[in-house]
Amino acid sequence: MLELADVSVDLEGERIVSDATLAVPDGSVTAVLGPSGCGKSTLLRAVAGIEPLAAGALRWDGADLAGVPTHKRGFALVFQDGQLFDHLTVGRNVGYALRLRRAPGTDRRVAELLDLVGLPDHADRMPATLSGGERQRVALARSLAVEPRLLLLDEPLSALDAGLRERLAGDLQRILREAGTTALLVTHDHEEAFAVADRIAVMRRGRIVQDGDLGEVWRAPADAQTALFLGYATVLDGARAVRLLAEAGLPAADVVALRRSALTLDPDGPLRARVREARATPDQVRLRVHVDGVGDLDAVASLDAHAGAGDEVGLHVDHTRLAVVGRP
Amino acid sequence: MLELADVSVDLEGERIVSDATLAVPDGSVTAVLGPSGCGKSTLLRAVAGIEPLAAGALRWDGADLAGVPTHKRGFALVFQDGQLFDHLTVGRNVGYALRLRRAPGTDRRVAELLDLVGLPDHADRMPATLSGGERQRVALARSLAVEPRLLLLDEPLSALDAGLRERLAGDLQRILREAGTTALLVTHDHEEAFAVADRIAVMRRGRIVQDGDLGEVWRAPADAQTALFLGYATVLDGARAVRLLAEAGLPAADVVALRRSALTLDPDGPLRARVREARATPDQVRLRVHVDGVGDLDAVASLDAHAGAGDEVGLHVDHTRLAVVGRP
Amino acid sequence: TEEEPSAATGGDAGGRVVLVTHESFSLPKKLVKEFEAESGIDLEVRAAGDAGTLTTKLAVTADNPTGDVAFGVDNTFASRALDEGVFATTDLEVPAGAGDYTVPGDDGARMVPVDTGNVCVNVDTTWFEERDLDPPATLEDLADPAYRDLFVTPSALSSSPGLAFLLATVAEYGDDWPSYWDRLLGNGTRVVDGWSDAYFTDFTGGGGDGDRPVVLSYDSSPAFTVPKGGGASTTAALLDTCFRQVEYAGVLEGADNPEGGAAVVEWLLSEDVQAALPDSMYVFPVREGVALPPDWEKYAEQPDDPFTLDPADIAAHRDDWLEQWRDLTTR
Amino acid sequence: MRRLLALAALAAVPVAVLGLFFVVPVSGMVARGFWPDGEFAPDQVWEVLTRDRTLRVLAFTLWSAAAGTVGSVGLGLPAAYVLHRTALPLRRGVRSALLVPFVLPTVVVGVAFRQLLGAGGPLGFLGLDGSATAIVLGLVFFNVAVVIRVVGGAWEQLDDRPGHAAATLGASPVQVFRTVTWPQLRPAVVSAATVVFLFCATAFGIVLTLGGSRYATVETEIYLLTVQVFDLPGAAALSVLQLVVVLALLLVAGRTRSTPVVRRPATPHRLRRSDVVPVAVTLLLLAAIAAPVLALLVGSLRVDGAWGLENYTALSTTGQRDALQVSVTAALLNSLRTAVDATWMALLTGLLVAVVVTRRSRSRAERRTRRLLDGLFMLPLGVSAVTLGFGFLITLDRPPFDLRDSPLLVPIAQALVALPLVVRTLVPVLAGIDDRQRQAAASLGAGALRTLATVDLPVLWRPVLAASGFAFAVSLGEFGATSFLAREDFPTMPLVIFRLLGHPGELNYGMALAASVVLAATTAVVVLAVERLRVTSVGAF
Ligand SMILES: Nc1ncnc2c1ncn2[C@@H]1O[C@H](COP(=O)(O)OP(=O)(O)OP(=O)(O)O)[C@@H](O)[C@H]1O
Ligand SMILES: Nc1ncnc2c1ncn2[C@@H]1O[C@H](COP(=O)(O)OP(=O)(O)OP(=O)(O)O)[C@@H](O)[C@H]1O
Ligand SMILES: Cc1ncc(C[n+]2csc(CCO)c2C)c(N)n1
Ligand SMILES: [Mg+2]
Ligand SMILES: [Mg+2]
Repeated sequence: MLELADVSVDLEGERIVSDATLAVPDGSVTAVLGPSGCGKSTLLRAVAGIEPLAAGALRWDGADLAGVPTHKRGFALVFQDGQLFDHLTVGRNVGYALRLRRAPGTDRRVAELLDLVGLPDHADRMPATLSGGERQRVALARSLAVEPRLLLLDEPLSALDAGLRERLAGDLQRILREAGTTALLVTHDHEEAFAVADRIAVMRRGRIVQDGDLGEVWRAPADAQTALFLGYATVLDGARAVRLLAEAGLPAADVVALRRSALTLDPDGPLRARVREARATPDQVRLRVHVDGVGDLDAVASLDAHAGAGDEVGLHVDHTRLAVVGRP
Repeated sequence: MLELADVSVDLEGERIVSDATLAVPDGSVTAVLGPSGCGKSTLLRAVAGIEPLAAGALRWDGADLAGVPTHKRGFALVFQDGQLFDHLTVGRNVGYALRLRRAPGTDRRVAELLDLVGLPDHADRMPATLSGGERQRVALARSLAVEPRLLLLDEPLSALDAGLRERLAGDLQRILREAGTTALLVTHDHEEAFAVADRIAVMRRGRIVQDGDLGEVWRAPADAQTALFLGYATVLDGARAVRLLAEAGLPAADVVALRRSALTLDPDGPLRARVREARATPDQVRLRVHVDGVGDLDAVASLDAHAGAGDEVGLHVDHTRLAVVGRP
Repeated sequence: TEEEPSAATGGDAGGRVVLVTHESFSLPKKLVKEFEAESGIDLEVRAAGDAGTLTTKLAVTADNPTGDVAFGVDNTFASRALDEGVFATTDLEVPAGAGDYTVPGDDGARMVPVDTGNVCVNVDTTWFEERDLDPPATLEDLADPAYRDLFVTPSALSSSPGLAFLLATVAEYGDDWPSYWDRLLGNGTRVVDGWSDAYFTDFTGGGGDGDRPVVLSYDSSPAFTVPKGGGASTTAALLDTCFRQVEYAGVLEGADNPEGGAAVVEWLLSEDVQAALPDSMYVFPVREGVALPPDWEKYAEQPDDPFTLDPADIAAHRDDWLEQWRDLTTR
Repeated sequence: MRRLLALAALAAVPVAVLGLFFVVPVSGMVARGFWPDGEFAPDQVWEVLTRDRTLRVLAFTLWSAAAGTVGSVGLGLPAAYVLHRTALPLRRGVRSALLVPFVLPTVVVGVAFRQLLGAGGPLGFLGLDGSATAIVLGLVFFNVAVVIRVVGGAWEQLDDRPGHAAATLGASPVQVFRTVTWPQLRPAVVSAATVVFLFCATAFGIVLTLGGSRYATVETEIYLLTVQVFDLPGAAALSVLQLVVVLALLLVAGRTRSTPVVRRPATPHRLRRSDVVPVAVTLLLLAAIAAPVLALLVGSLRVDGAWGLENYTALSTTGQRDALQVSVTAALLNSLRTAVDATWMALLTGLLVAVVVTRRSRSRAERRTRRLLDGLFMLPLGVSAVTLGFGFLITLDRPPFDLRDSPLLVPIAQALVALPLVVRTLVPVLAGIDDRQRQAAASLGAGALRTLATVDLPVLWRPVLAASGFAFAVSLGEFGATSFLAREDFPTMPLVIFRLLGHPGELNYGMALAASVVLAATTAVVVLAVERLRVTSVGAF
């Protein structure tokens, strides 16, 4: 188990990561989710032993990692931009760690891994001739070859298209689980987090503001900003929250976060609203509606609904798509 | 207007882009959408004049671009990995093109652009100290400064978190529209395409397999693979398609593509199915169901639905979330 | 590490002896072998740099010399060696005829003359014959407009023959030497860096494509310009323009093996070595009655009365002279 | 802490070598000047510095070195581009041929130059013989190869994508060069220019031969004061002056040198229309360098006014009237053997220095220490061979360092001279390796050595080969220190050539020319062979 205890990291004299405390249980896949520039990559680099800690401690199974150099930690890091070795073929990149330990059967293993990431014929290619997504996949395969005790992933799937991402996410989960590997993943993309992780930590401005099981965090974001970052479209508080919850027939709460799809057009819905704006997307119609006493909200309608600006409409509130914020 | 007429591009003797034909109307934002490694970046580089054409022609407003060097084309390219000038500060990177033409008011303009991409205090930073997403944003700002007649964007938003992406996409659309700039965007991510583009071209293995208005392509994918790539979960053909459409009360067609959310749990739905698997995600329950005569399909249910494996359920077919494939 | 003396076959010296000398030092291997066999001495030669470098080297290492005996300090540098206490006093006998060459005031007590040679102006006789001209003969002639643009000499600053020529003019003209040089330079004299430059590049008789038939060189040089088929040398030395150089040997103060060193000096003065000097080092023996090689007898004439200067004088004024000379030549 | 210890351990060997073979001897010699008779007498030293003449000498030194540097960089840059970025036919051969001037003994080059420029020579009409222009031309002739190698090596490794980015932003090729390529190239150019400046400022033979002794530089002045005049305080004063100037230069250079540039080698491109100017400059340069060498070649083939190979066949002898102790062929073997030793010494030390200097620093003090080390190893270039040579004699004279007679002294001295070139060739390349590559290797389980072997070395082996070619050539051609330290029975080629030129006799002269040609050809062939080596085992880990 990896533990971060009040970890702080400075770069060029500035505090980039502050007092991060986090536990990554064995066999779990934990995602650190945070906006661009919040310090995710820096945190990963500190765990890998590349950046020194300014304060706090890192522990693996209780043993302090201070003074353990990167290559002895047994943590493989997949860099955000791959960092392939440009002078080696794809195959030799993937087999790098295997050759370091003179493991037998390198070639077979490399072929397996390349298969896994969907690049079966690429073993003899040079990295400079790969596309962005292909590079990322090779980097992933290279790290998987290590069979590390902890896999550190910096946005490993963000350069991949949805189909590939979903497939790889599934494979990754399976592989990690089978090998009992623990993984720490950082990403700005909650889809990526959900696709792979079972635990989640939300990071903001160098601090970890919430962590827990995926669903737990999802259902009860610690604060309004977290909720917005997790993909909730609107956060209401005070009287507006009370009013909305009352209309939806739900118990009152101070702050409530709504996904865009929490409000759907429904002539029989309990909430009356006036449409301000409607925009069709390939999937659905996105509405901006005004509810008296609550204000402007997002809502959706099916593509065959005919709601135009100015119309009075009814809204259905899907209580599974809203979350009470700040309740522990 | 940019026209690609049977454009082919070779790299190291291999044909990477084959016979791509595409028109990018003035003032439009066209997205080339394709899986990782299909040749999108190569296509963009060819348009920019960095890679020579192996065959075909590129025309701007009817004039052939052959022999026009990159810097005279007036096309700005935002590279997939930013390609910032590491020896210049962020501010000087953004002001690069302005200084080249000795435009007055450079500083003010740079500040505006940095504001736009959400990095107002970063003008004096060196690129090496930026996070991945920050680099991408600086690259975007740098290209916008040129006010090019054509903006070429290589996955400009994929390193950004959802909030930022949506904001930037909106801003980008506004800026492009206001400046009357035409844009050609490549991405593997259909969300990114939808967020910014109004026209779309689907690319596969170096070929453009379909292009048209966003909604057009969406509603009528040219073939099964395109449909899958556009985010449709399942493609049915032959008897299975007929059966499903019949159940849904829709006119018959040879091939039909379904989004995951085309089938929703509804006790009164016309389609009877047996649940094979149910998995809760933060948003909804994802189901895998079996429909006699059709086979296994994806479906969704609200989080408060109680459907377990083995249950017999009814399904509602949302005809706005399915598309007939291959119909011109 | 000290080496065991090899079984001595004669004399009381033996052991290892290090001879410090300059890069022009050279003697037939056979002679060296014989000497080693006879004396039981293991002779090690360390040769580097020119005479000036050698002298400086000996001077800076006077308290901890790098060898036992030195050869090659010449009369232009002799005072420096003596002033710095480089050499030890020995009671070696100066060979017959060498008395003329000792350093005044030392008289062979520390520095024993070994060889002598002269730096003389040389002319390309063929060149003059072809033009039906009489070659110059004296220093004064070189400043004569009849010989305009014909003379090339190496620099006194960077070349030892160049310095010797300057000293010759000092010896001839005394304090008036600068005005002579004025005239010389006014007459189109070319000053180049080194002897090889002057002789091979600028001199018409040196084998290169030079354009100057008068060059500063040595009295022995004509022996090298005898055509392949034989016949007379194509060049000649002007014997009234010569400055005498003498090379000395001596046992170093603080030597590990002074006896061995003394034996080496004695050997350098021996008839065999003296006879080998012309062919090996292009210099004349100091010892009387030593036969010269046939070519030398024929073509390498020695001046009877070359210019000389007291080494102490040289040491005292060299700095001044060179500075003045430089001011004259670099105007 | 551990990192710092490891750093110190790595730096220990080169620092010890530099200390023992450079700092101690030079300070010993300088101390001699300050304490002439065992008593501190700085006034004598001061007096020299206030002389008019000293100022003039210093001014000429700086002027000629600056002119030589500007010339070398101006001509070297286009040639570096053409020879390292474009697919010019035969470019490898040309690259190694350009090293030839570097090994030619200055005396020989002087002779060749003067044959060209002299009154009777083909270029005599220019009236350059003995002029300052001739000196500057000579300096450029010798040093343009330094610029081509150091800058070309770095240019070869430059990523061309930032240039593409600039072009899409509207930058013309010239603007791309000015705003993108140049900043990336600048560290290498500054590196090269520093070395060239030091070479020029300490040039000895070439100033004397081509300047007809009319011009003096600090270096010739030190020689004069030490050997001719025996004015040790004066020489010490100038040595200190020289060191101060060099240090100032290094300080300035160090400031402009450090822009980290991430490298990604691009393949050479076919010649384009826009390459006309650089190609023309390169060809002109080639012609200019070939001319004196051809003059030598022609001279070596002339015997008694006719063509013949006698000068070459005579190389197995000891010359006319036994001018030499050993035959020229034996000397060639000596040279090669010494050069091999000097090369590995210089490479090993240079690699250590380059690695130490380019590792990522975590604090300002650490960074400053590394910079200091970087500059320190440039110093040997800025000190006169005379000072160093005599310094050896008076300081390395007692056990355990009684090294005055050691046969290792010559290769060590040569390695010391070559070291700055090696360091300057390697540092810009090593500094350009993205540190995250090393971090990636570490996170895959590679220790420090493995990282070095698998990340740095593969990028480095080309520059290492280039540097070894350099070191080899320097060693083959080194004259100053070697003439001082070489043992008489083991002379190297330049010594033998010098000696042949010191003896009258047409055959000796012809042999000197022939030996120079052989030396030049040997260098070109060896350097070409070295650069052709494919170190697959390293590159392919
Ligand atoms: N060397 C550095 N010196 C100073 N600040 C730095 C340095 N490197 C990174 N930063 C800053 O630290 C912050 C965190 O950077 P980091 O790379 O960890 O972000 P991130 O969360 O990974 O972002 P992204 O999702 O965009 O990759 C950023 O604001 C960045 O500008
Ligand atoms: N220099 C090259 N030589 C040979 N093949 C190359 C070269 N560069 C790229 N390729 C190949 O061309 C194909 C297209 O590459 P490109 O970079 O255009 O893909 P892409 O569509 O942008 O992918 P991604 O979304 O992953 O960035 C890839 O399969 C890649 O491996
Ligand atoms: C003007 C000038 N003269 C000679 C050389 C040749 N050279 C080859 S190696 C080396 C270092 C010291 O021996 C030098 C100086 C040069 N490059 N520049
Ligand atoms: Mg990051
Ligand atoms: Mg791409």
